[in-house]
Amino acid sequence: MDAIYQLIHDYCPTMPDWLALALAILLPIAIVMGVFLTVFALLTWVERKALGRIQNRRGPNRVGPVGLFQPIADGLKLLTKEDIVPNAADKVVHFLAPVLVVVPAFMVLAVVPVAKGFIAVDLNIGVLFALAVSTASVLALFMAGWASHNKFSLLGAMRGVAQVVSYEVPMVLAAVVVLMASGSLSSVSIVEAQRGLTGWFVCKPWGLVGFVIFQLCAMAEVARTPFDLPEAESEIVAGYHTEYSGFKFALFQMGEYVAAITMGGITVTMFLGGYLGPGCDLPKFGWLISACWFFAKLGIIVVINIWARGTWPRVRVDQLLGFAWKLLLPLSLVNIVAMAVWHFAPNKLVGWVESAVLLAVAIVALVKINAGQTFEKRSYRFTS
Amino acid sequence: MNELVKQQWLIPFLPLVAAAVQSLLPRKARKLSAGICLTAMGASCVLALRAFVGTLGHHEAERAVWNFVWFDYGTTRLQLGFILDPMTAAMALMVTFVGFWIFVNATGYMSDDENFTRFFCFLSLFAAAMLGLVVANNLLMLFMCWELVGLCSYLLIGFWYFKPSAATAMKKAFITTRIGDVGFFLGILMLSWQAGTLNLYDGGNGALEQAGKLAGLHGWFGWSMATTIAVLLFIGAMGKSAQFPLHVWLPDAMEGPTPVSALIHAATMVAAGVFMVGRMFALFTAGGSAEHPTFAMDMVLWVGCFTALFSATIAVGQFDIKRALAYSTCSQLGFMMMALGAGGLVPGQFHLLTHAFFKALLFLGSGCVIIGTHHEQDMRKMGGLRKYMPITFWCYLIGMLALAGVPPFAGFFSKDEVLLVTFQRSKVAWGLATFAAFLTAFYMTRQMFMVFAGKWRGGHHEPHEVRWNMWLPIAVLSVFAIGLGFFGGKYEHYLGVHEEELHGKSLVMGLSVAVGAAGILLGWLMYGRKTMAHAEEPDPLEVKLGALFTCLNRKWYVDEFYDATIIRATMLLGEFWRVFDNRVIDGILHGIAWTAWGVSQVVRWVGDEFVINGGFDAGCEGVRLTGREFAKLQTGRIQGYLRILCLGAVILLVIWYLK
Amino acid sequence: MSATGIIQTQTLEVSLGPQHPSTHGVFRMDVVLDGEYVVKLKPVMGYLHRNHEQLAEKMTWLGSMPYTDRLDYFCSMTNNWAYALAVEKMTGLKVPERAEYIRVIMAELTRLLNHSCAIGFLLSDCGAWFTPVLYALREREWILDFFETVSGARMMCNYMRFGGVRVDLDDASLAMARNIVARWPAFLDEFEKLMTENEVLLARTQRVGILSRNLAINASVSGPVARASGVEYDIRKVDKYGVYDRFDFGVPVGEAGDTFDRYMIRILEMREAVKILEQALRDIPAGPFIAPEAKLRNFKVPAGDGYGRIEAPKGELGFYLVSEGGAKPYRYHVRPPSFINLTILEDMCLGQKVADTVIILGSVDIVLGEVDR
Amino acid sequence: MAVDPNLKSELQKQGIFVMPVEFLYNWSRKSSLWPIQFGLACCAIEMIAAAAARHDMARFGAEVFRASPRQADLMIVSGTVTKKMAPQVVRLYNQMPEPKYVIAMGACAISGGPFKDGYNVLKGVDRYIPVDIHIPGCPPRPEALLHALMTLQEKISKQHLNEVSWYDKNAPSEFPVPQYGAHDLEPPANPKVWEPPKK
Amino acid sequence: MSVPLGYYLMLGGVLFCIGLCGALTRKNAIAVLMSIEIMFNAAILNFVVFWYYLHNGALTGQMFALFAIAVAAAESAVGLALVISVYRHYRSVDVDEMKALKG
Amino acid sequence: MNIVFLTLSAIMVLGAVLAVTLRNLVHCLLALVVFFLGIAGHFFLLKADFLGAAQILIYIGAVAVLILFAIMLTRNISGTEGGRSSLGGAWWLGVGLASSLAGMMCVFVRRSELVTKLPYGATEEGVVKEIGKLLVTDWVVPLEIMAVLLTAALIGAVVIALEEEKKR
Repeated sequence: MDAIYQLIHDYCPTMPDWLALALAILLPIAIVMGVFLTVFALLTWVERKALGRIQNRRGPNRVGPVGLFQPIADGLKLLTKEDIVPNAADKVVHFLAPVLVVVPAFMVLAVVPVAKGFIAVDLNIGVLFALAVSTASVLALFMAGWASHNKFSLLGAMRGVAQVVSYEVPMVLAAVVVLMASGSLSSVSIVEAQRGLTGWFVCKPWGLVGFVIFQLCAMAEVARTPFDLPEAESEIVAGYHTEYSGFKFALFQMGEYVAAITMGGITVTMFLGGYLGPGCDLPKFGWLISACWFFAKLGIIVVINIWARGTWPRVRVDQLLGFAWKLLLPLSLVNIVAMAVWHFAPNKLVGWVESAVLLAVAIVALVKINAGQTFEKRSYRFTS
Repeated sequence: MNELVKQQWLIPFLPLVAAAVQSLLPRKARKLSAGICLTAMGASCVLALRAFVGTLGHHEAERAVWNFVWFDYGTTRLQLGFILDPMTAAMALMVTFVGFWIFVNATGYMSDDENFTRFFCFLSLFAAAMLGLVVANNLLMLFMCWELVGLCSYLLIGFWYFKPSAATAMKKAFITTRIGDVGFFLGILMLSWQAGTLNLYDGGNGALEQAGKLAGLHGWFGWSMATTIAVLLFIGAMGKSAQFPLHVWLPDAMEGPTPVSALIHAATMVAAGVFMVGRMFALFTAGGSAEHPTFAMDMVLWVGCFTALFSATIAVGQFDIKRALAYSTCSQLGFMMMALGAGGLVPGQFHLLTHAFFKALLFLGSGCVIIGTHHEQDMRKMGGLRKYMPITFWCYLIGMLALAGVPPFAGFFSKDEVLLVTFQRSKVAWGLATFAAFLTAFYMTRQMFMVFAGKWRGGHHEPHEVRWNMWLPIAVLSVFAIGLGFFGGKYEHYLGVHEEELHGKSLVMGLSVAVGAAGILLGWLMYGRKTMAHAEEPDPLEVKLGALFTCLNRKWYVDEFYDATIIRATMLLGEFWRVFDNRVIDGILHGIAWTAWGVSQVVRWVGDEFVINGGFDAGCEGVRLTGREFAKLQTGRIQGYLRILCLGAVILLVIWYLK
Repeated sequence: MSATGIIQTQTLEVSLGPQHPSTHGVFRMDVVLDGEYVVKLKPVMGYLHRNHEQLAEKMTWLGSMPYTDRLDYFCSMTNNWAYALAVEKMTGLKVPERAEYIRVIMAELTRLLNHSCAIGFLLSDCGAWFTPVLYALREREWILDFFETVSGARMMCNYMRFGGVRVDLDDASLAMARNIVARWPAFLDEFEKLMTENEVLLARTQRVGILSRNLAINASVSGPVARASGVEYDIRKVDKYGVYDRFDFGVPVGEAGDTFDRYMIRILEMREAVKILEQALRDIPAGPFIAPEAKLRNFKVPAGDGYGRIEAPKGELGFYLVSEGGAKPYRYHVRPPSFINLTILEDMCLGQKVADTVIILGSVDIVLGEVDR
Repeated sequence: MAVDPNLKSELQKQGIFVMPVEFLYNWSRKSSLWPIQFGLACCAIEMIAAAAARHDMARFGAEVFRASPRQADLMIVSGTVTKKMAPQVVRLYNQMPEPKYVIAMGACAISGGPFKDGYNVLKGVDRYIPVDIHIPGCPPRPEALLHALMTLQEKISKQHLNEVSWYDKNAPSEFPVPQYGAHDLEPPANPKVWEPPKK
Repeated sequence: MSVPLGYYLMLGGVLFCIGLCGALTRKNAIAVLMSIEIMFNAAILNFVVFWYYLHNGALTGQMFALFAIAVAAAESAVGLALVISVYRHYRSVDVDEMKALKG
Repeated sequence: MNIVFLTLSAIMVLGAVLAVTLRNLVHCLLALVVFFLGIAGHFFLLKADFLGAAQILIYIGAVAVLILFAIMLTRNISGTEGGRSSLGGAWWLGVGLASSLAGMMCVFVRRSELVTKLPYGATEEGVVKEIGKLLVTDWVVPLEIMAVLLTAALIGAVVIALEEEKKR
């Protein structure tokens, strides 16, 4: 922020101070938002294309080159659609809910370091802020479901609330590991703590486990398949946004996708070294290269999301919650212990082995405990 | 050593954690529960051993303390602290070691109890409390642990609370020790008041380090302040260590499971009193000298002496195997107190240690016997167990010989020292104690013969040897019951107390050996030559002593005496107040009412009915209405109360504002 | 008392359908939910009641044949066959051997088609975002191409005739069929890799919607649903109609009777169907494809009644016909497997979660055209 | 506001383009036709087939089948509409937000098809709701559906902002939902969208 | 920031009293609980305010606020559990109806 | 005076007032959330970032959701209080008392010498780290007690809520 302020000051000394300050504050936000909105639009296209690939189809290809303008068409269409508010609905809440879905998703963006030296606000509680704000989406979700006065919406909202609240816990615990390793809550410091050839936290046993937990929780938090119960089509029509049409629905979609992206951004920041990568420290184009690295990593996360969506059925609600409480939560607690073991180990190798063994044992044990009651091998007889 | 003291807290902490974990375990987790407790206790034992080793190298009476502020409010700060000195180290080691083996034994003894985990929870808590008491460098912490010990004993004695006798016993133990605790608490308060601190040692500012100063102040009854406090503290010790007249709870405490008895009687609770007196020894002796001991010392001496003899006589007449042992414990505690009262800190503490080992051995042995004979406790219905339970027999024999003071077992050395130091102080006390020692040898011999000799009198169920987890502890403990006595000389050195050369050593030693031998001989003569043939046969001693034996068997009627005096008096007082309340107070009220009624009758009859009556009616109506209105406040509705609260706040603020 | 047994809550009445993504058409379930648990379920049918039986009674015998196509619109071939079988029984027409072989080929191809789509939809109900359906439909297109080549229509083939089939199979179409059969196992392997090895699917389907053997028998459930519950009942084996006694194939039978078993039974039945098809395509004899005495015009059926049944992909499909000797049936009744199988829906769903009812319904594999007729 | 062609060309000469707005509007609607996930009978299977690998409606941006009518633009009435189902169909149509389109797929949806004689079969869904495209066939092939879709796109791209019904205050926003009367559905048809053929 | 301390204190007081008002007047137990949350928050705000104005350097005020937040969370959990439990008894969450001491 | 302060405070007071006056409980809850957000905003203003985030996380993420579930579990889904008044009998008394208390408080604040007090130089950096350190050093005992309290509250809440089931 200071740098931009300085820049404005240098290039345009006549500009009044308050304007320069406002610009210095607003400019990064505008850029980040613009970038991520583009990414959002791209993501919907990528998702439809990728799903098409997975399903042996071609996907949209009539609108613009290889269907690239599809998101624009969708957006424009939704914008011009009639906005229906059901008679029984709670008008105010019904109106506020989609707005509240989008706002936290964008607020999280503020603390994602997109490139070297480029972050909207470098809060010293960055990660905590991100986690805190993303919880707020629960309420929006519930408001949407409740205000619609539709039973499917309500079911979806209740599911969503239970799901987000449950997954919040292992998610925060998984993030704790990173905070322990980097000794800071600031997202930039976390990225900077991951320098080095194997510096990315995902390259460490606890980091890998933390990454997986965090990624799963992030998917659940933003209700992506296989955790998309709040909007489970085959069960409760469209879940909490059943009664939303037009641009409000678009806002829901946007909130969901932007949340997915920002969650991916947080994941990248915390575990995948953020914008770090070869060449990110170059004096001139370092920021560009680092941005490329960041978005490349983000792309991987996003593709994983889509991939999961195309291939996995949805889990049931009790399995969903059981998974969080019975598997992820204990595992994330063990993971914290593993991190401590790593930290206090006399040398790197010992720490590696110890924490890896600890985690392996924990995973095997937990999977055994949980899977024992779920799967069984069946055999069938043939009569003739 | 200064580093070690900072880890002293771990010693009680581990069993405490174990207890906490136990409380969360499901009932079914028996193995896990036992495993956790044993691990915690074993770890504590290792820590205690380390502390002990740490104190070994030092030849002076060195102590390390570590005090810290618990919390402070205003100018007052409450401190807690830990101490590490030879006495603590030895005691902690004893408690953890003996406790560990008792735990092992308990896994066998309680193996078919459904509340296994609860039992181990309490047991761990008990051990933790006792260890906390041992390592405390602070009377406040000592008192907290002291009360916790009391609570645990309450819980454990009444572990089988569904038995009415156990329920009674648990209450009895709790209330009796509480009586002593009143004194103890008063002593603590006075100490805090006078010394300004409850820390025992604090680099010259501790309470014990101020004993000399306290001895110069005037207390109650013309005693010095130090003596007053010491006497009050000793009352607490009397309750906890079951000294006459507060000894009545101890034998009843046998209602608990046998490992609990072992723990209470050997390692923890009763030892607490003796240990506390030893710990506060500086306060007891302050202001006195060898020639003119303080009143506190005299009190300790004579209470101990009397208890030793008194309990020994009772023990002679008991048929319950555990009860006999319980009175034996009482008696031995008397010995310890006596030694302390005679100024012998080392003999008292040393006897405490050796006694812990062989008494734990005896109790666990009796537990084995009880299990082996299918929960039979009456010695008359035993007999001939030597054949059936050889391991238990041999261990028990060692314990018995140690208690009887037969050389070279541990009891001989410690008891000899006790007698020796008493001999220095008072020939009378020494004589009584020697007689008590004779009785000790006698009743133990009696017990041995009744239980192990002769043939099985218990009926159809043949007794059997117990499993390894029950006999292993007594085997281990018997090793110590043999060998520990040889460290007597070293122990004195270790404690760092240099006592002058005592005279009459050979006389006392010779006499005590002789007395022990005589006791055993008499026992053999009466019980060994011709063993009891069947359970209904009268006791040979009963034949000889007649009514006196009944008297002994009924414990000199102390309980009955208490029933007849104190309890009756309390009941009477209560009854009196009830009657007083009914008759006098109510009478006065009724009288007032009747008078008022009468007056009103007269007034109505005499006076102007309309004027007065009208006014009165209005007044009454007013009162009634007010009452009704106020009754509305008492609605049970929280919001109503909150409103009144708020109203009060507003009124207060207004008043303040106007002021 | 709540089904969850933990916190008592208000129940919620939800109407799933008639327009609902997972009701496979216009079917409605009035579900009473306690939280997520189903405490009451009432199936409401009739949204696709197209008066099939009534129309058939006004139609000539052969005139009803195209209508049978539209009963179970996945399996027009088997529907044709069952109807033809009933009429052949009444008239005593003898079907030539080649025609029987062609019928078996068509029926088993229909089985492949139906089962693959049924499983695909089942998994789509699990929330698998259409991917399995689209895989199934991709393969279905090949079979439909074959049907179209033979009969001229993709779905509503109207292919069977009393006493044989309408058009003969030429070598080119036989090669086409062989091609389909040859590639089917590979498709199945791919499908199983996507699905059977998917932990989420296992977790969703195992021990969900258990149908006991007794209830299955008592409710006269048939087809893969019954066999998944351990009922060894397959009309191909029991009646040995057509030329099924000449083929070597097994009938897979499950134990648990849950949704997973119903899924697996269909997979295994497809593998068996591939075996039958291989044998049939290998052994198909030359000869007439329709009985020479069969006539299409002025077709009359002697007075009396008859019941023809086959093992349709969904279960026992039967036609009960009563004739007065005229050109039209006096009574025309269909015993549709979907409808009968649907009767046990509530028993399977009670106490399950709402998400389960959806896949239980999917695993029963109904087609509303057949349910409502 | 009606902009007549003369005025438009006049404006264009002066550099003001009305066309692109309308073009964008139409373009966005036609390239993003989200059908409601709603199948009635046999034709529904062919509708799914049209979305499947070989035919792939997704190419036109129309594969986003929405389960909720609130989010759909296009209703494909795929199959026989019975009299029990007709109210639901109309209700669903009412629940869809404007602008909305209907494709009547298959003979049954157009006229009752082979089941026309049935007492329970509605003789054409266009009696109650305005149908944009009729596809004949029993059932129509997926290609026919794609053709219908493209025809609809053409139709959309020819619409003019000033003529479309949904900005017309007088145009009905909700169509009456038929109810079961004494003998049949009441009303038997919606006069606003259908008039009986003159005999 | 040039807001004097007094304004914050007044804000805290007013908020507290709004909460109090709710706690005094609402009939619904959940609403009462919500009002109590408002009172809690007003108090927590004051902790932070006093820390910011008076005790800068030491973090006692923040720590206290932190603990108060945690306690409030526990309080609301137990309180709502009680409300649910009470609701089962009375089929109502009206505080006026909860006046009998036994269930 | 600071505009941000005034705006935030106005929003908060509005939220609080709505939270205690609205009839529909769910609306109350939403107003309460606004109030919570305002408090968090004030925390940020007062440079207590960590507390602000914690406030959002705990109050909005947890407490509000908890209340939500309670509302859902205890009444009909719509959350309205039915036809009856949402206020208790002597509501005027409560309002009067509360407002007079508020008035008195303001009067006392005005009278005290704190009223014009301005802040010391604010520390911004490293507060989070400092809090973390303090939590595990000086404040470790309260922290532990808090942990025990939370556990106890959790178990207690579960037990209370499950109580009914046991009786059956």
